[in-house]
Amino acid sequence: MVSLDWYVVLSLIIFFIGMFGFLSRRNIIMMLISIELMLNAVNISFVAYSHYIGDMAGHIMVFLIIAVAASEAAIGLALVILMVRNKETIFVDGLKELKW
Amino acid sequence: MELLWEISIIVIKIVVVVSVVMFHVAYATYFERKVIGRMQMRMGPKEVGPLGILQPVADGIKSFFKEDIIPLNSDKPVFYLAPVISIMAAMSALAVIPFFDGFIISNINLGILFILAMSSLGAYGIVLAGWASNSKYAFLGGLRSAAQVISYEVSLGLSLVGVMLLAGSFNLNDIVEAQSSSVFGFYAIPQILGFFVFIVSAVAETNRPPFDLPEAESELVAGYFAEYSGFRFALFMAAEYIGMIIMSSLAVLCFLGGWTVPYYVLYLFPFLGAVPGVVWFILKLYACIFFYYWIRATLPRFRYDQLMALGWKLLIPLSLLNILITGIAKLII
Amino acid sequence: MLNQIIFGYFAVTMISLALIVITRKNIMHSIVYMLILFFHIAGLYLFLNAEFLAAIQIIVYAGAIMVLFLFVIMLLNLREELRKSRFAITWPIGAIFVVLSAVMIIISVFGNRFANVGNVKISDIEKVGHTVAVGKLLFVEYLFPFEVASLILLVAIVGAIVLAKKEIK
Amino acid sequence: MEEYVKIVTRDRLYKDEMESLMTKFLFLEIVRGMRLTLKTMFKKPVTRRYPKEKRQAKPGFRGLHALVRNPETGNAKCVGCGLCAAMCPSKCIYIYTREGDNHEKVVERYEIEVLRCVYCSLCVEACPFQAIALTETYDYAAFSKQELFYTKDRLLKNWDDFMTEEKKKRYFESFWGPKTSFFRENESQATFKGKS
Repeated sequence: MVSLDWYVVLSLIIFFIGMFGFLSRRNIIMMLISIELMLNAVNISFVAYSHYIGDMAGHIMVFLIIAVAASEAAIGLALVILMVRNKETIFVDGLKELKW
Repeated sequence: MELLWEISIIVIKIVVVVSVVMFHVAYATYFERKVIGRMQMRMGPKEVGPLGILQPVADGIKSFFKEDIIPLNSDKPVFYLAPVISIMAAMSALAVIPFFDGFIISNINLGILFILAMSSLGAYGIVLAGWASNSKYAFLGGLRSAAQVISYEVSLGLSLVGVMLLAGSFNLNDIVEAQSSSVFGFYAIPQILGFFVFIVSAVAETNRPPFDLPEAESELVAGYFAEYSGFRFALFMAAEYIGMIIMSSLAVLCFLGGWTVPYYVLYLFPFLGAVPGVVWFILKLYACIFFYYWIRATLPRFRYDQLMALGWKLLIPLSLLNILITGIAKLII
Repeated sequence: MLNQIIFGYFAVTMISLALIVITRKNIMHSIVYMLILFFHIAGLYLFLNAEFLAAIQIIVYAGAIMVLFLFVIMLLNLREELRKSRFAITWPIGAIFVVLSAVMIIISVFGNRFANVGNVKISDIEKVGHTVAVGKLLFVEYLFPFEVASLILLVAIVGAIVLAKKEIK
Repeated sequence: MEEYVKIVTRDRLYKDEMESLMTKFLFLEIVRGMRLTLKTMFKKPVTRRYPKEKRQAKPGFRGLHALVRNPETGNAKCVGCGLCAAMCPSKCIYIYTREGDNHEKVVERYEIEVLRCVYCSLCVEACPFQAIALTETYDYAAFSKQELFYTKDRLLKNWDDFMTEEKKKRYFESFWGPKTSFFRENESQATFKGKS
């Protein structure tokens, strides 16, 4: 039997990999992908906790998180399109001005 | 020991299903060429073997021995991977289809969801092929396919919700059982709206004419597989035909009663009860596949904006209406 | 023993896939690896008796969200990322921040263990099927969050259209 | 004009609003199309399977060349006047003559390069002796250029092979006989008209 701690550690590692990706990549689509990675890591820990504690609430949370992730991806990609249309780059370095 | 026995049974089932389906894929091409030929007052394949019956074998041998050309500036790993993703997504959906009573590779509770998931993965093969070929035609084909699959998956899934509501299960076996004990014997009559939406979206989902915009011959050469040749091209073709078989069997299982015959037909013609279930299944399957060819021979290709408008403005509202009606009816009865 | 081997395979593969995903120069490759990662996550859900979530994971994440990413990348058709460096110059600061928050979260997660244990047994879920169990809970106890989630999706649809639509002249 | 426009507009297709609406909602147009394709499926195909069943050429078809064999002498009718070669627009006829023992003209070689021929049949019209003909044969594809270079013997053989009695008669009576009576009456004399 695998203990719960292993699942939590796995989820944490993936979460921090995603976080590092979000903080250090400059490509905005890669940053969005890193966010998806982080959300997935959280999902893993939710499902693992739910399984070990014996409470279905975690599964519901995963369900809602997936819905939020879908809307986040839609809005994020719409913003990417807007950014490419205005700045013609997908690198966050391009967004230097505070106002335009 | 018992585990070994179970595993060997599953392996035997997989071998049987894959070989039978590949045989049917090969002869689905022959059937298509014959049917469309006759509809256009031609003859179709006739030279290889008696009545051209060996044509699929000749095609297979030809595509197997053709040169495998890889474009110079293509993204090679993705280029190699794309047809494999395509065929894998198509083939793995076969695992949950019950061909007759009790014959199913894996009887999981999420049969319909699994098939929907796999059919949506098929888009990856197409999109990645279009992107990796580094060619304008292939690229446009991939782009169109991505948009088309995203749009039509919604209505495909929603059209099946009515069936799920009536049967109360995702399991395809249970759905067939529920149908045979329902009033009409199959769900195509109470779910006529859902059936219509399902047919249209299934044709669009498998990129078949009149929704074959990703591979429109007259505008995009061959669309996403313009740069593929030889065996990889054959893999794409096989994936398309397996997708057709999957969608047809989903229609048969969810709307046409699977391997069962409605009880009133059996009451009228009792001798039909002696016909084994797999024969009914294959007959219904081929009727569906024939329908694919029939509309291919009849209808011209849709324009791209018409396709999107049909998906979002007609099919999705219709399927939502179907869910509403089914839910209310279920509540009342 | 078999459980541990399966978990070990999943853990090692998922971590290496996650590392590969965030270090690829080409976004397309990174998305392909992300797809494989999603499959592994779905496998892990199956391992944890959550079939419905595994199916949703593949349908929504792999089938819709990642295809949307692919679609946008192809729509923009940008090839400039291949010439630029992978990470921002400030990546060590990010790494330090990650390490600090890792320490903080690990202390808080492993320091306070949960007290209340739920009463749902795996055998109960297996008896009715995971879909039915989730559905009953979702539409009875968590109906309000479910409705809020649908509202969020509606807002996202409207917002995405408003943002990405070209102005009509 | 007004009437024409009215005919091609859509509302003439349906009797009233109701029928138009029904057509739209029940996809009657698509159903109609589907019925048509299903009907044609059971009709006889119009395909001719070419190498197996050959189509009879229409009378007057201009096909492979042949040199007419004189039934009395068993030799070619050609006297080597060179009119056909002179008239040929693609210059694909080569004629070589020499003086015979009795100071007559002997056609030594008569060759047609079939690949260059445009099948205008000016040679047939020019010939005062009806010595050259275009048969109704059309399938004589070959693998080399050499095979399509017809010498005198082969052209005579074409005559024997492809021009049977009845065909020969019909051919010359109805179609390719020289139209002027002048040539028909003076078989013994060849005159070069030149290009006019």
